[in-house]
Amino acid sequence: EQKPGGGTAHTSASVRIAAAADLKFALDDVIATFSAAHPAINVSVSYGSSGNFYSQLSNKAPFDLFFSADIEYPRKLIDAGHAIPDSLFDYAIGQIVIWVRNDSSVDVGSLGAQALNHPSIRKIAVANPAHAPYGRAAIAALTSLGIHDQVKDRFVFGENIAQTAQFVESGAADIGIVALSLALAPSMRDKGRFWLIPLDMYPPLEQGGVILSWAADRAAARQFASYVTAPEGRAILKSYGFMLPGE
Amino acid sequence: MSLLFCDIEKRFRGGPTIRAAFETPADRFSVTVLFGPSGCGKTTILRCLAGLERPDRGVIRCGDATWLDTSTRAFVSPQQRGVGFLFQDYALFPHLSVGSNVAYGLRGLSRAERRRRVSEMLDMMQLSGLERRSPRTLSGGEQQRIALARVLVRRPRFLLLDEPLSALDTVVRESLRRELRQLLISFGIPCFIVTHDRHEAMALGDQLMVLLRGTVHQSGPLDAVFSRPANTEIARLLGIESVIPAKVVHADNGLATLEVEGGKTRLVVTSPLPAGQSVWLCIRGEDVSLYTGAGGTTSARNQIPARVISLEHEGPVVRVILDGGFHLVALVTRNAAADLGLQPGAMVTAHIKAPAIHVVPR
Amino acid sequence: MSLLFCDIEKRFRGGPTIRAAFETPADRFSVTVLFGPSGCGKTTILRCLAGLERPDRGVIRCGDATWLDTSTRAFVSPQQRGVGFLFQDYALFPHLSVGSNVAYGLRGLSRAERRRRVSEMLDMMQLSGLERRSPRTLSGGEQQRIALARVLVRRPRFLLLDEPLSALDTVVRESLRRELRQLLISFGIPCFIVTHDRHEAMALGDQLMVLLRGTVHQSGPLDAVFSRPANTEIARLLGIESVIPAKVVHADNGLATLEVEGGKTRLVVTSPLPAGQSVWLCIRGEDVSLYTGAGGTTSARNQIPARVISLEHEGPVVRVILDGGFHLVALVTRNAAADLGLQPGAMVTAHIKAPAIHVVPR
Amino acid sequence: MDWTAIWLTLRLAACTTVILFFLGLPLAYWLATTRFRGRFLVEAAVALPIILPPTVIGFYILWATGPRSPLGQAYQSMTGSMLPFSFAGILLASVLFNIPFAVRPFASSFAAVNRRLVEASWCLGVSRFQTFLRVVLPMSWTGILTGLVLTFAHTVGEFGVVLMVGGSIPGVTRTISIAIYDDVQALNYAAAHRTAIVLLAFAFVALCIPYAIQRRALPL
Amino acid sequence: MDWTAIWLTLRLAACTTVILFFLGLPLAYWLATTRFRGRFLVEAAVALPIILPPTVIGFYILWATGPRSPLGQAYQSMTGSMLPFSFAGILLASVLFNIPFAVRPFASSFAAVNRRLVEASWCLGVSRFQTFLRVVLPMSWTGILTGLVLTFAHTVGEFGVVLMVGGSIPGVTRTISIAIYDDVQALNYAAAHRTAIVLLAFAFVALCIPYAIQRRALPL
Ligand SMILES: Nc1ncnc2c1ncn2[C@@H]1O[C@H](COP(=O)(O)OP(=O)(O)OP(=O)(O)O)[C@@H](O)[C@H]1O
Ligand SMILES: Nc1ncnc2c1ncn2[C@@H]1O[C@H](COP(=O)(O)OP(=O)(O)OP(=O)(O)O)[C@@H](O)[C@H]1O
Ligand SMILES: [Mg+2]
Ligand SMILES: [Mg+2]
Repeated sequence: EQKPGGGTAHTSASVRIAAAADLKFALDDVIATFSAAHPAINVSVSYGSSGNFYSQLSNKAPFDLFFSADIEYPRKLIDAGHAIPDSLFDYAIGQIVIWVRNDSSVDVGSLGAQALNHPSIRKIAVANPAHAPYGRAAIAALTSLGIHDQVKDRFVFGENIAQTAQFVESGAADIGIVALSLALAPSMRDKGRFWLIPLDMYPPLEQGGVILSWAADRAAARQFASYVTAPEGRAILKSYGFMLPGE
Repeated sequence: MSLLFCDIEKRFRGGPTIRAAFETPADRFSVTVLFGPSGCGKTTILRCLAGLERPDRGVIRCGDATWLDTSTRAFVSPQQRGVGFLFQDYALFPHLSVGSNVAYGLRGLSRAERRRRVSEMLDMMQLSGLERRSPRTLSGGEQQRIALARVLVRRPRFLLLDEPLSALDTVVRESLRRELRQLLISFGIPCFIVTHDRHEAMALGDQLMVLLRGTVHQSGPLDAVFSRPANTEIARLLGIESVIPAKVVHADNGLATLEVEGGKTRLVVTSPLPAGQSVWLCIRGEDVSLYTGAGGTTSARNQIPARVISLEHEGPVVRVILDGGFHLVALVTRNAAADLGLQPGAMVTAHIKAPAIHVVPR
Repeated sequence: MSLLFCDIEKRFRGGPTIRAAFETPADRFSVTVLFGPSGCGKTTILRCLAGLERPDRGVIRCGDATWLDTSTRAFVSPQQRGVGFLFQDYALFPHLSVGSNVAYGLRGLSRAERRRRVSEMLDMMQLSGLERRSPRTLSGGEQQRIALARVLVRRPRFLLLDEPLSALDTVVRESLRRELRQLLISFGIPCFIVTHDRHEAMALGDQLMVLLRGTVHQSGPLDAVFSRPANTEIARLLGIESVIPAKVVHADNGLATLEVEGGKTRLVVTSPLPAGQSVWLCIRGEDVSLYTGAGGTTSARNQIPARVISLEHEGPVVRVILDGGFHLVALVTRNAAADLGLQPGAMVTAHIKAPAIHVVPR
Repeated sequence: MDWTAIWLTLRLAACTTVILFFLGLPLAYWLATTRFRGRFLVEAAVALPIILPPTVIGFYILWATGPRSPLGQAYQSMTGSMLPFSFAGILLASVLFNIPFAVRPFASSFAAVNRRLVEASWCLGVSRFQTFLRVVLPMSWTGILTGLVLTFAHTVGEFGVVLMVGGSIPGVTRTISIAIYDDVQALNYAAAHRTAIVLLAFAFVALCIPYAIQRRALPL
Repeated sequence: MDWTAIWLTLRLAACTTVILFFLGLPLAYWLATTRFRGRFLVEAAVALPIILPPTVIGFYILWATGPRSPLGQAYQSMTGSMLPFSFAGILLASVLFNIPFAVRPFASSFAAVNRRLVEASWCLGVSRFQTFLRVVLPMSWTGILTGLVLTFAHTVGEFGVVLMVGGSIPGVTRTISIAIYDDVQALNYAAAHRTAIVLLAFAFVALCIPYAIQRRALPL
């Protein structure tokens, strides 16, 4: 096994995490409680796009644990031999909502999906379905709701779910389909209203993680991964708007 | 009579202050030469007249029009002044043909009329046939004439020439000097010419303005300034070769007898100065005639026996350095030097006519 | 005797081809003047000698050392040639003081020794006291001497001077001309000087090389070249004023009698040419003496009655244009002109000594 | 090859270049000729887009042109449409972002024109504007060409700003650089490589033009 | 304020600037003096990073230095560590990406040095290298300063390449621009604004320095 990594000193109790951007608030909270419980283990985290992390991990980026927004990426990493095959775990299921700003005249709460068809709507922000799992989910939901073809000309695509949220939040787009976890985030919570798209409208957004094959301290990594999937972690994730696998 | 009146002051930060006050006729031919050493402000004055530089203080009036008045903030742009400016490097437009260069400033005329005027002007300047050439491919003398044609075709009220010959090599320069004066006469408009070459000044000018360190030190008709420089500095600048300290020992009705300092030599000059006055004597090399053997009768009042110290060949003339109790320089032609058998150590008699000695009180 | 041998050819794309072949002593004082009109290749030859330009073909040898041989691809860098080059604009380093400029090329010496040499050199050039000044603040003449000091302090084997005086204004130029020659003599090393001013060539040189369109057309001792130009073009370049077409009508033991074309005037010259030969006659203005009234006995064989057409003042001399059946130019001093009462229309006799007329077959 | 994206990118680059030709020339001429002592402030402002991260610029442009900003509202009341997520929006962003790449070569080639020629023209009675057209422009065409090529090529390669303002709408705001990015994100590396190679070749050839024409290195 | 990111960024910018000072000077001098006919190809290559999207460059640098590339393997066998995701890695990327911002101002100021002065120095027996140090360098310091300031400031503002190669590891590769980006991604706009304002002010002040010193308009 090669020993990759840059200038960071490897202590026996250190876990470096690459995490999907939508986990930002939830995972910060999980780490805080984890660190309080395990002061010997030093956890650091970088957030970013899962696609970027995939390219970087294919080049042995120095992370021990990868929390992807889409379980497909960890699977591919295992296939390519970059991750420990039996370490794959799913930790949450993302949910999507239709979100409008507070100053919007669209009553999204009562209109539901039909809000997208409201005459005042000119631009609908959606994550890019070509590579963002939330985008794919949004398209699938609109298709099964039967309004995809009526609204698709008004789509604008965010590079990821965070940029999609930024499009609506800034008012540049009138309405958007974003992750529930972002709609509940501190900076979005008070600025807008949303309608939760029923889970059966789109295939589940399985978010999975994996331990990388070059992880220096697999025990610590496993310890953190199991903390996230254990009841403490699940409770926190749930409070940030994630469904949990098996619920 | 229409006049060009100019009284300006231009300051450069960290540089000298340049002042000029003069008046010249604005409606008939005359060539005023601005003469002075490098950096004395000649170009700056020309640029102020053209409107390319704004004086810090002053007035320029041309006939009835006020071109500049800093007190009323009046300023007429270069475009409106109708002045022709010939730059030192000619400033021909390299991307245009000779014909287009000459036609460049002709606007508001029909095409045919414009073409007629251009070819007329090129004929006049003996430049026909060059219309389609690029200025880059032409000799310095041709370029100069094209630049002049480009300016003259607009029939300017004034012509300003900044060292018109200095970009040429000496051979061409000397032959064009004569041509240029003829050309200017044929156009008959008032001209200002900048030069630091006194031969050029003599060859081209009628009026002379001598500039030193940003100030006009002397001006007047060319002959007057050359034969009566206001002080030794101007005298030296204008090419007076010998500047000799002396004292008036006897004054008599416009004729003064002087004693050269440190020597026993006495000279007679035409000067009204009183006895006891200390002066500089300015004697030009070309005003000193040399004789060998017994001197016959001559009109020259001063006949000074002298020894030849050295000879310096300078083109057609020989500069003879003499010791006659003081340092004296004579200019003679080469064959005169040969005829006289001049050699270092030879004895000669230097003849200097009294009116040829210029006296500057000190 | 150590020689500098040079036989080179340099082609510029789209420009002329420059050729030079000559040989000069490399171990004692002599000044070779490269003379020619602008663009004839003077600077290029100097740069080839210094190693700044690589000829396309040729050989340069200095004593035993081969500096360049294109056939063996030998090339000695400018650094190794030990040649001093004085650039036209002096190329002083603006970011260094005068002292540092002069010391710039002195390497491998102790500090004290370096300082000693620099101050010795500055003394010699009368530049002491300027050590700490910036070159920008100095006059052109001072800059020239600093550049010369910077070169001479390294005791070069050769000195190459590219128009050493042309960056100066005329007043300074004329006075420095004399000084420069004295300075070069005092250093006693062989020099090449480029100039296009024939007065400068005369004042500075021993040997003259005349260049035209990239080729050395004539070379030899200064006097010889000036008094015997190889063809009319060189004659005109060197300042011969009258070039007259004529035909030999009678030849007699080195003396030839010629008839000027289109006129009845006959002239006697020293020339071995046979009767019937067409020639150009070259007569320099300074070799024509003018007399009024009855001519006494004189050594001049040619006495031509002529009418004054015009007078042109050129500094200390007057250029007199004469019609004597052909166009003739005489140069006389100003007071000679006054004494003779020269006026357009006046009749004079022009005396020309036979050996002073140069004959070029055509 | 994503021909829609290529066509859109070329259109965007062409429009940006044309606009910066007309906006950049006067600004550059002012910079090259003014004696205003605060000129260096304007020069620094012009150069800012070289330094700031494109995403930061894009982020602020999005805010400044959104429907809640005065500019966005003014545009909307005039045209009835919105700036962000439209071709006009990315064009605006692209023009702002490319200012230095046009203006700096323009200005330095103007500054290299012999001032004597300009003054000669004035003295021949030709107005300042006509002098600019008849003397300055023809004499600085290589510099102008450099500026235009840099602008065009840089727009083709631009990514961050357009990503922030554009919303990746195929045929409207999804340029070639964004297409590459999307392909990389979708792990579609083969397509990304293909497009990137084309982009690289294009950029290289485009850059060769001004450098090959200009004999001396740029102003150098 | 994220002081770790600021400190890292300053360190990265300083190292990049120092390296490009030593690498850029000879390259620029070669460009300014060579008579090589294919010089324009090198010039175009030097200018490429201006044009290519940073993420594309970053993507290729990542692959070229990754553990599966020969370069990456060589580096790893020599140093025992990996280039990507390390300070050395983003430094390499940043140096490559900044080449034009250093080399172009350097080269244009070298070319502006009067060749006569260089030749005068040669004729005084001073070697080419010594001439460069004693004449060319001191006479082109404003151009060199411009290049260094541009490089430093541009590194501070750089985003795409470092993100791709560095992976946003706090204290190692998370520079200030990436911090802004992360803040924006986290919808933490207030923090992003604060940092962006500081960055803007810094960039503006930095750019003012060379422009204020250099009187004439600058070449790019
Ligand atoms: N734009 C300027 N800024 C600062 N100083 C200037 C400027 N133009 C001219 N000067 C200074 O003003 C003085 C006069 O300059 P000017 O060009 O008028 O001299 P000149 O008599 O024409 O000299 P030359 O014979 O060398 O052409 C010089 O000392 C020069 O350095
Ligand atoms: N680097 C060059 N490239 C092309 N042509 C050149 C180059 N250097 C000189 N020439 C050409 O070679 C010819 C001779 O140039 P050179 O500088 O030697 O002339 P010169 O006799 O010194 O003239 P001047 O008296 O004007 O200095 C000129 O026609 C010039 O245009
Ligand atoms: Mg001047
Ligand atoms: Mg020359």
